[in-house]
Amino acid sequence: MWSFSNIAGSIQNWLNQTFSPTWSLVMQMIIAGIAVISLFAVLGLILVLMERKVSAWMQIRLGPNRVGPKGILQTFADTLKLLVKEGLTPAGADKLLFNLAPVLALVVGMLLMAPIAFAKDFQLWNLNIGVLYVSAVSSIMVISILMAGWASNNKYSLMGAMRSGAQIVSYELSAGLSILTIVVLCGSLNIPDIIYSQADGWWIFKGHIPAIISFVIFIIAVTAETNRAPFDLAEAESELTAGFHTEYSGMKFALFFLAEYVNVFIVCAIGATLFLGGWMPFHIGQWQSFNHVMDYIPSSIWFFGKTFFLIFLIMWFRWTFPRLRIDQLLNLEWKYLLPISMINLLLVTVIAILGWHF
Amino acid sequence: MTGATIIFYLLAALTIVSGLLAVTTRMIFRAAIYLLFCLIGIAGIYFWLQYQFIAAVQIVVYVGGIVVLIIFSIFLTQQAGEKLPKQNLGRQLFSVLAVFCGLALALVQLAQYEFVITDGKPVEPTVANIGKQMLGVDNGGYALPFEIVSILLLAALVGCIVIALKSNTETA
Amino acid sequence: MTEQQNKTIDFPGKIEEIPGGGIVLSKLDDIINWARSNSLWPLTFATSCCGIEMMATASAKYDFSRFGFEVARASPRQADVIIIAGTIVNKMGPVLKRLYDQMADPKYVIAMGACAISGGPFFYNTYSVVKGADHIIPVDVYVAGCPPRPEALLHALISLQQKIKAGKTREQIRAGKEST
Amino acid sequence: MFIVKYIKNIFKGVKSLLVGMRRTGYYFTHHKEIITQQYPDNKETLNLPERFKGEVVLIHDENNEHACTGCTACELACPNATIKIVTKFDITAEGKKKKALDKFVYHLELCTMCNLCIIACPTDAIKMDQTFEHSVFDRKELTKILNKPGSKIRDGVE
Repeated sequence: MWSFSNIAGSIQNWLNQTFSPTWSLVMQMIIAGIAVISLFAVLGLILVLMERKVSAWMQIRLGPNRVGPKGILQTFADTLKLLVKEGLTPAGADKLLFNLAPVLALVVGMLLMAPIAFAKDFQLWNLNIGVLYVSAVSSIMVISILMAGWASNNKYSLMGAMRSGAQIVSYELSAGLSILTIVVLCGSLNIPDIIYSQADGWWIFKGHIPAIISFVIFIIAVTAETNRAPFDLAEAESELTAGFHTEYSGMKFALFFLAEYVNVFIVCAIGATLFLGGWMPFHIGQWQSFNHVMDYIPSSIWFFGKTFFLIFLIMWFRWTFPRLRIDQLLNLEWKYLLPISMINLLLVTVIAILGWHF
Repeated sequence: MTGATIIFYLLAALTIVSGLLAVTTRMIFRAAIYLLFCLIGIAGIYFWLQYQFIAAVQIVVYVGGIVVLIIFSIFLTQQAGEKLPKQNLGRQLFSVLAVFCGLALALVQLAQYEFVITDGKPVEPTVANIGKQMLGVDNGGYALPFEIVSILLLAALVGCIVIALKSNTETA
Repeated sequence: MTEQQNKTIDFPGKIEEIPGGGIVLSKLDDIINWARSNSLWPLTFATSCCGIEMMATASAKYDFSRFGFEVARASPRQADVIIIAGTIVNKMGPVLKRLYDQMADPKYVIAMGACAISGGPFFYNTYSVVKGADHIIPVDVYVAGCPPRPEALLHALISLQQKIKAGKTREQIRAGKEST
Repeated sequence: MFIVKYIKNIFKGVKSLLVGMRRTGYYFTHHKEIITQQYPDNKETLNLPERFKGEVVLIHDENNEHACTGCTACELACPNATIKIVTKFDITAEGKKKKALDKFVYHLELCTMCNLCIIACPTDAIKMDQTFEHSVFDRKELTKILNKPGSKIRDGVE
């Protein structure tokens, strides 16, 4: 049957036969790089259009419908415009860091793509510690924001960056704890292991109520970690003009924009992997015939379907809830999410030790 | 020269160059950023060695925690945007000398040490193994040092709280 | 509906038929102008009552996001068009100039309402109002009214789109008007 | 009870969030609720309120005649000098000199559509029109001369 892993395998075989090991490694790196970059571009185009349409429909508007058929060329026009727009560097800015920050944001996004399983047995890098890797590398993201805020030499940027730093550092805790609940349940940090452990049902169904609680906490925490409304204090227009990217224009701004959407995609992919079984089709325990029917849908469609469902959920939050104040934000994390997720982790550990999960 | 060697030298160059820049730059925020790249380079070397867990911990602790802490403290400092004053020649010479002494010491140690090829097969650095080693009480377990380190951290936490507590007499 | 939408597909260039399909040929300048005209991000700059009408244009009933004007930016660095919606007093003049200078090229200006065009109700008997925003920054499109309807602002934005697509400067357009 | 209040808080918060999400979810799935009017396409069916005022026009009949005597009542009534009446002297059939309208200059860029000129006009020569598409690339184009070329005053209007 047609699948991503077969294609990847045959390409690798062909490269290994044709070239020396070093050259075949280089070729594989180049292919992977091009694939990731094109995925970035496609994701940026699709997610921005999706956001605009979702926001429009939720606000009983029409949304972009005039640029191209049904507005599908809208983001293409935006991208092209941002490409040819002037990229300013303010005179008082720290030029090196100012120009490095958006690139760093994008590179972090690219690094995060590595351990994600896009389809059955299809990964760029099968890491032993996949989930830990993602939560580790995503913490570099905050540095690029702090860098952008500092280097802009603008008080709004600096304040936005500090807010964003406080927010990301604190919400990383509860995101990590809710990831840990699933790690405790399946006993591995490896992403394929986690997915295969869900072959007879996804963790959100198998793990009773604690899994659902940790799913909710995970979604809230990653919404805050990606700086999206209702947690977009880092770029609160009413107070901080545009937060840490106030001084960015043209393509540098577009890179930040893109990095935000790619980050949303990545955290949703991780959420789908942990709680909704990644590329694993919808299986119910021992119902062999039902499971067999579900297997006919390709694994990549399952993965992207779940991921886009979670992305839609995060967009739904954004266009429904008003922005929090900074003290409310920290209250929510330290007084509600963190204690709840700690108790939840204890509960899950008890469940895992006693073997109550299915 | 294989691809792996090239990657090693690239990572090493990143680490050394950014480390040097971190101590020579006169802008304090840039120094923190160079330090960040230095730590990322070290994490990259861990990845290259297949010690993935340690690499991830390196990133979580140093990049996600310590560098962010340093940056925050720089943000809260007055006049952090200005260039630091130039150090006088004596200090510069002394620090260069100190660096060379340290380097020489390390090199001498490395040269004198006799590396023995062991027969035992390497321990798989999986997370499960690390966890068992770390919290094991049998032969080769590190439960006691682990607990002692955590007592140190607890003491530090208690100390923080004591410092942060306002005494009633002062406020009244 | 479909016919109308077909009309609005105005991607520049012509389709060259080749065996097995067709390819679109176009000038790069035309495509860039097309992209610029379809992605005019306004700056949220509202100094008085016209601002309310500008917000109404952004809201559900009139919805300028249909044309791609949607992403209202609070930072001048990221905006393409500044809609001067309201009175420009003498104290606001330098601020407006600075905002305009901070915008990244290409940048466009729409003067909305009587105050922004000429000082409007404050043209006489006021010492504190700038008699027209074009004394400070060059204006591309003037839309009269006090305040103009949201539809009038949409008309101004569509006029601006046509101007960008034509690829002409303010001077060229003015010269063309006078010669005809 | 602290714990009870804490848990109550959580449930109340989650419930209120779900109420909000239900509303937006309803709108997201019910596209017939969309109230957007597609402006350039609905020009013919555009329903403007009766009170909407777009610009001042001088009423001309089919003989290219208007009712303006050039009395400058509107010019005096205007609070911000939007109207400038330029008059000339016509020679009537009896050989008498008579004041008549030469140019009805109207500065649309200054006009605030306050309707005072319409009220002031003794002969109902001007009215408010409902056009609103006044966008121009040049400010000079907003200064209009309202009387059409060759028009003259209607007989019997004093």
